[in-house]
Amino acid sequence: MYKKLRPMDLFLRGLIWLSAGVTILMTVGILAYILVRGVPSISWSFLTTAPSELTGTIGILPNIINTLYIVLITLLISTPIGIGAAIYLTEYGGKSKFVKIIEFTTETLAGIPSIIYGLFGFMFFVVFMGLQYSILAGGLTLSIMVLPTIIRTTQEALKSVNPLYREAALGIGATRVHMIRTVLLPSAMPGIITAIILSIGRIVGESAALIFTAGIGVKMLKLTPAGVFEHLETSGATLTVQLYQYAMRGEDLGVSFAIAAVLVIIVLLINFATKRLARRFRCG
Amino acid sequence: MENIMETKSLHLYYGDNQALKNINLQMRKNKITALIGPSGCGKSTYLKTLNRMNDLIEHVKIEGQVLLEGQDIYDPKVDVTMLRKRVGMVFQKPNPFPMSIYDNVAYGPRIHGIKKRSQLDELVETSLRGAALWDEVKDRLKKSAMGLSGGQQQRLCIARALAVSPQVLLMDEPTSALDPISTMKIEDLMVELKEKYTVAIVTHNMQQAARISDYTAFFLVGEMVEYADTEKMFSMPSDKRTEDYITGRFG
Amino acid sequence: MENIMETKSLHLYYGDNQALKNINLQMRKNKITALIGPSGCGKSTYLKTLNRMNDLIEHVKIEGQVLLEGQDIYDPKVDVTMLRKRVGMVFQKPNPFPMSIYDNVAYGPRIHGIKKRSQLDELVETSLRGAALWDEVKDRLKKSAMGLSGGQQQRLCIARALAVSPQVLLMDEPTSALDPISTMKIEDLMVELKEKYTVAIVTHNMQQAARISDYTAFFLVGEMVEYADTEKMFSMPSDKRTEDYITGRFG
Amino acid sequence: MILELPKQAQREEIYKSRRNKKAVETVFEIIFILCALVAVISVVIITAYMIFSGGPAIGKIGVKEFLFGEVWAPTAADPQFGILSMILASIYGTFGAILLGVPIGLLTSVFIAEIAPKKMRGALRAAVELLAGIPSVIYGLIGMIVVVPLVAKIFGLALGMCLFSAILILAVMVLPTIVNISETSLKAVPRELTEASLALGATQVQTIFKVQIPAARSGIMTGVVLGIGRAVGETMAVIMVAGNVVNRPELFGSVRLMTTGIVQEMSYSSGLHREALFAIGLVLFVFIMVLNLILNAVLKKGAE
Amino acid sequence: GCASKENSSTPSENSSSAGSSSSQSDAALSGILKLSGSTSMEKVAKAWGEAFTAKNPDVTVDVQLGGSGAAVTNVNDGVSDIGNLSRALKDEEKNGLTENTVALDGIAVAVNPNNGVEDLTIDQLKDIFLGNITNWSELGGKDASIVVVGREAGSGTRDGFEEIVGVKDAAKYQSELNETGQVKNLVATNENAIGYVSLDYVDDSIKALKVGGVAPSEATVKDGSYTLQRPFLMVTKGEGSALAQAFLTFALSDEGQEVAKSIGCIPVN
Ligand SMILES: Nc1ncnc2c1ncn2[C@@H]1O[C@H](COP(=O)(O)OP(=O)(O)OP(=O)(O)O)[C@@H](O)[C@H]1O
Ligand SMILES: Nc1ncnc2c1ncn2[C@@H]1O[C@H](COP(=O)(O)OP(=O)(O)OP(=O)(O)O)[C@@H](O)[C@H]1O
Ligand SMILES: [Mg+2]
Ligand SMILES: [Mg+2]
Ligand SMILES: O=P([O-])([O-])[O-]
Repeated sequence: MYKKLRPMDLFLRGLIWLSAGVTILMTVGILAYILVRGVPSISWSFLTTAPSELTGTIGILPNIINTLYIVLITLLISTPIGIGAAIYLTEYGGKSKFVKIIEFTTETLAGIPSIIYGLFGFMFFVVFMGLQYSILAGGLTLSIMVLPTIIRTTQEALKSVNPLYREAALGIGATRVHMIRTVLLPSAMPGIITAIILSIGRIVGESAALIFTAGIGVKMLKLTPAGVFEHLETSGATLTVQLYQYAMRGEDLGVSFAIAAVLVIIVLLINFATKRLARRFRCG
Repeated sequence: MENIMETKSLHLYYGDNQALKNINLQMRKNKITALIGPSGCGKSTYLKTLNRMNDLIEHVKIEGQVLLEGQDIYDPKVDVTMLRKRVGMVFQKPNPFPMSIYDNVAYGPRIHGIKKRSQLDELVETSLRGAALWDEVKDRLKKSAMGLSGGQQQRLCIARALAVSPQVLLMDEPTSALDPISTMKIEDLMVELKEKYTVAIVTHNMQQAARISDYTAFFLVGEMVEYADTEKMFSMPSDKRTEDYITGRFG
Repeated sequence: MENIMETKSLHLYYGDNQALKNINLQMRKNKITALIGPSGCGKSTYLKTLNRMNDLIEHVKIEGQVLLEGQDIYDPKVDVTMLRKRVGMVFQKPNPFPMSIYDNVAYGPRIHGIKKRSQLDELVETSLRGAALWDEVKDRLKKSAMGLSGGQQQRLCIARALAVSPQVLLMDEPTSALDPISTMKIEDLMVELKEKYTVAIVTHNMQQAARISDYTAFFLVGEMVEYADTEKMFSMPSDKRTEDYITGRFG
Repeated sequence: MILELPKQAQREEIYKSRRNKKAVETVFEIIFILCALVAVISVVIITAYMIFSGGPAIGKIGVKEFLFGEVWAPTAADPQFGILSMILASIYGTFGAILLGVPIGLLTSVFIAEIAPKKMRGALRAAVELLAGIPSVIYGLIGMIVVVPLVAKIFGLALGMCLFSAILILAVMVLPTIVNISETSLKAVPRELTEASLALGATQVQTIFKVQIPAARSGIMTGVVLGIGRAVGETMAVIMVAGNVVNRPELFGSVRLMTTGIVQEMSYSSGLHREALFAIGLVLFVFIMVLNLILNAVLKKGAE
Repeated sequence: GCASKENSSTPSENSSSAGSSSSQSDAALSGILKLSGSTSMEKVAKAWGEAFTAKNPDVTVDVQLGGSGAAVTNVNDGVSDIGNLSRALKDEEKNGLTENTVALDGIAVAVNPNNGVEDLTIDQLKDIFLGNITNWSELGGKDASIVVVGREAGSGTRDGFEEIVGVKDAAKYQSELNETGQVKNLVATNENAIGYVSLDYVDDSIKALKVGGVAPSEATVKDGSYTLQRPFLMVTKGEGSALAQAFLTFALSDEGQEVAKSIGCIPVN
């Protein structure tokens, strides 16, 4: 009954540790490399100016603004639609054929590579709708792209709302819409916010779909009422797209790494936020 | 004796599967009717047909009549939300909403159009008193209902149901999740409630049925085998199967 | 009478919560020992200490001794897998692996190094016969075990446990998920098994304990209140609490 | 105790249906349906666009010439549009990434789900999620600056931009998908199975490889299929490390995948050339759809 | 010359010739002007954009890339107002487009600064890009295989280079890149690479070879002795919008040409 050595066990255990080690070292390595090379190049003027050919300076403020713009447009469009669709799927659809079709198409949308969204967005929004390379075209394209994320995450959140709440509300005589508004959505809110944050992550990280739709402009936002809207019509590189531009040209790798560091920090924040929410979700 | 609810040759099918077979039952006003029977016999299903909670389930087919004070509740003209206001339900597992105690109780009245604060306050108090919970929670009405104990939550659910002043209160194993002390409190409560309400309760606990109910219906695989005065049912059941079940020979 | 397992002043804590208090119990060889008691009293916990399945749970602290044929199984030098081979376990819910019937039964022997086909074939057959399942499944050994009925699955789990030829077989409410006919088959089986094995069974069903066990231990909130010959326990329990429990006055 | 309830809350006729309440219900249901329809319409429009803008080109070029032609010379005087090399490069790249990523990913997920000390698991999961969240362009950047020169040095290549570099980058990128999904499905393996195995005297490692991984099979397959999807569709990271010349794929040669082929020439192409690029998109699209169907089949099988 | 910012400070005395609209309407100009196309022209286009916006604060000049081929497509599709080409229009492209030559440019043959080779003939270039010469030692360099990099198929630089060197559609590249800057980057970081970039991108990180003994510079491009050269074009659909016309007028004005020169381009005369 006493302990003995099992070589096969040890070997497999070793493989598992090795794989995990590779994954961890890689993650830490990538992170450290980017931060070490990037953070020193981040300066106040780097974050708060626009690049200029005339003076030869580089700044990423327009990219930050463009990123915010695209995040905002995308969410403004896709969040209400996504939540509405999720509500339909979980609360109204039942198991009908229509629901199956929608779920299948949502899966499909989720699986389409972003380059295809880029192609489609270019043909449909840029050329066909005449939006040209513009932040608006980029936002519209991404709205379709993040739709499945929002639908699915919201659906999960709605499904995980205690089914007893539904019965309880209906059992008292609440209408379905009332039940959704007063019980379902508040309970699902952390999940919905998670969906939104996940989408932000996706938008911030996107490049292929944006290069052909939102383009690579680096124009400063004009702080006039008209300018705020005009900005939608100009092309605009998000941070990620700009990173791609600089990296490919290799003119100043410090700039590429600085943007990469900014992006990594954003991703860290996003992950942190989702974690926090998920925790609240579980307790609530 | 007055009947408040009545089912006439009720058949219910989940898809192809018949869950209720020809149920004829008259529920007496201001009495407690207990539904007993082994698991899966259709007790919950029957209860749900009484306030149309089955409407939420797909592929349910219902035949026969369910009358509330003589009106057929499955009449297409019936407003389901009004029906459910009149026939309230308390579920097996306490299911308070994740909001404050006050809002839980006020939820129903608000739905049904009561907006005035003073009126709501009053309703919340009377309902909580009615559910024998007022003293325990009166100082924490604004606190989340999720912080209550299981027994308190269940009484809160009862208060919530009372707040819309139903005529009939359906309770599906309301004490199965509770400890003995909470159970006792809720049993006492039911007995009090019957002065103003009619109560139907599903229970697995024979002693409970015997203790609190006036009438008992025994269900078996979708059929109602016997329906009688509780005392009679437990002392001399007329059906062999009832006897077997009550004496614990199966189930 | 020979004791095969023995616990001496066993205390078990889940974190700060003491689940077992000073349990002293001698399990007789080739007998069936039943563990009864209300929910949460520590029956399952006790059973799991006997083959160290509690090791999987965090924050468990164990004091006292558990001896298997005189050896302390909590000795750090003990190889847990060998211990579990000697002290097998059958769980409340049938839990066959999602593989063929044959592979389920052959799982244990293969793990313990038996590779020869003929030997495995023989082991599978004897184990399935031992679990009174052979005739029902002999033509579908290669079919998935998931296609068996609940009762068959439970017997398969017993066969799977028998295939590693344990000395002691622990069963935690093995029939609670089963219909009466399957239950009867498994009860018969246990009685047969005790000729070759020592069996400990947790059950909620007093009748079952009375029917099949030789000795009965009654647990209450972590304590072993009474341990005696089954016949004696059910006819004249020496402790008031045992009597109350057996006669259904609480629980 | 007597309940005193306000008069307003007294009996009401159950027939008295409030019409506006019904109307509100209906209006909202319609709004929700419309929202749900957006997803369907998007897929329909995208599919239609892909087919209408890519289909004709395949017709003009000829299915065989297009899919199996090896010469891609879109702007030559006598243009040729054969994408076999790109298809093969995509397949090899994906296959390589899966070959590297799956074992490492699966074992890492085993580590996180079963082996790692409880306190470490949270950190590990966070690390993997971070890996999943890093924009692909950053992988491309790391690939360009670190991997490509390293590959060139180790294998003595003149130029490190090659299929192998692309595979390495893609493997890292599919890793989090595989780890996450495998870990979830490993955790979802019923505890009873694990207990059953341990109770029979199996060691933890035996239990992992003989019971838990097989039981989590369909989830792991899902991870692999999704990983394939990610690898096939990845563009920007690949374009930064693969060299992008249309060559018959060799491990250490410059290659152009389908995705990068589109990006490379999309913005300036016109006429048949542009249609041909859409046709590549269409091929990719069909590829993904087929994957999706496979995924659904896997999931359905898992559900049984 | 056009080689770098430092040595191109002589003020230009050229006057604009193509534009005709007057500058008094500048004050009224507003809106977004969209440019796209040549990556070689990115710097000059953006520089003009900045200078133009400085004069007309309500105008946004939005410069996209894509390569010279994209310029024609985008202008025809209405995606851009002005297309930038680093080559002449082909006959089939001329339909309905108005072209303006806004600057001249040399195509520099770029190698790594550590490369010992200084001078190549057009024939040697041809052999290199056709894959007939594959080792630097054949050209007097060290023994290392040549890494040939080029641009994608719609590039004006590639078009011009392949045309002049005579390797049209026959060049064998080891890497095809999308932008001038990418080629420069690769050559700057790979000791054995050879590629071609717009002259105004040449700086210390790469070395521009002499071609047939002539070093590329403003003077040699202007007098035609450096043969690897091409025009920078801006095209509009028809006449182009008023805004586009005003922009082109500005680009061709003395001020505009001065801007071009300041970032390393060769003004048109
Ligand atoms: N939503 C449903 N769809 C299909 N069949 C159902 C559904 N709900 C219940 N059933 C079936 O109808 C029968 C009666 O179920 P019901 O829930 O009424 O039993 P019950 O008497 O309440 O049992 P328990 O005591 O276990 O709660 C059972 O066979 C059950 O499987
Ligand atoms: N993993 C655990 N962590 C903490 N406490 C536990 C754990 N498992 C059981 N307990 C607690 O230990 C006590 C005994 O539990 P145990 O499962 O042994 O009861 P039982 O007699 O088997 O009850 P039942 O008849 O309901 O199965 C209970 O209070 C239970 O809540
Ligand atoms: Mg029930
Ligand atoms: Mg137990
Ligand atoms: O980008 P190009 O100037 O080479 O067309």
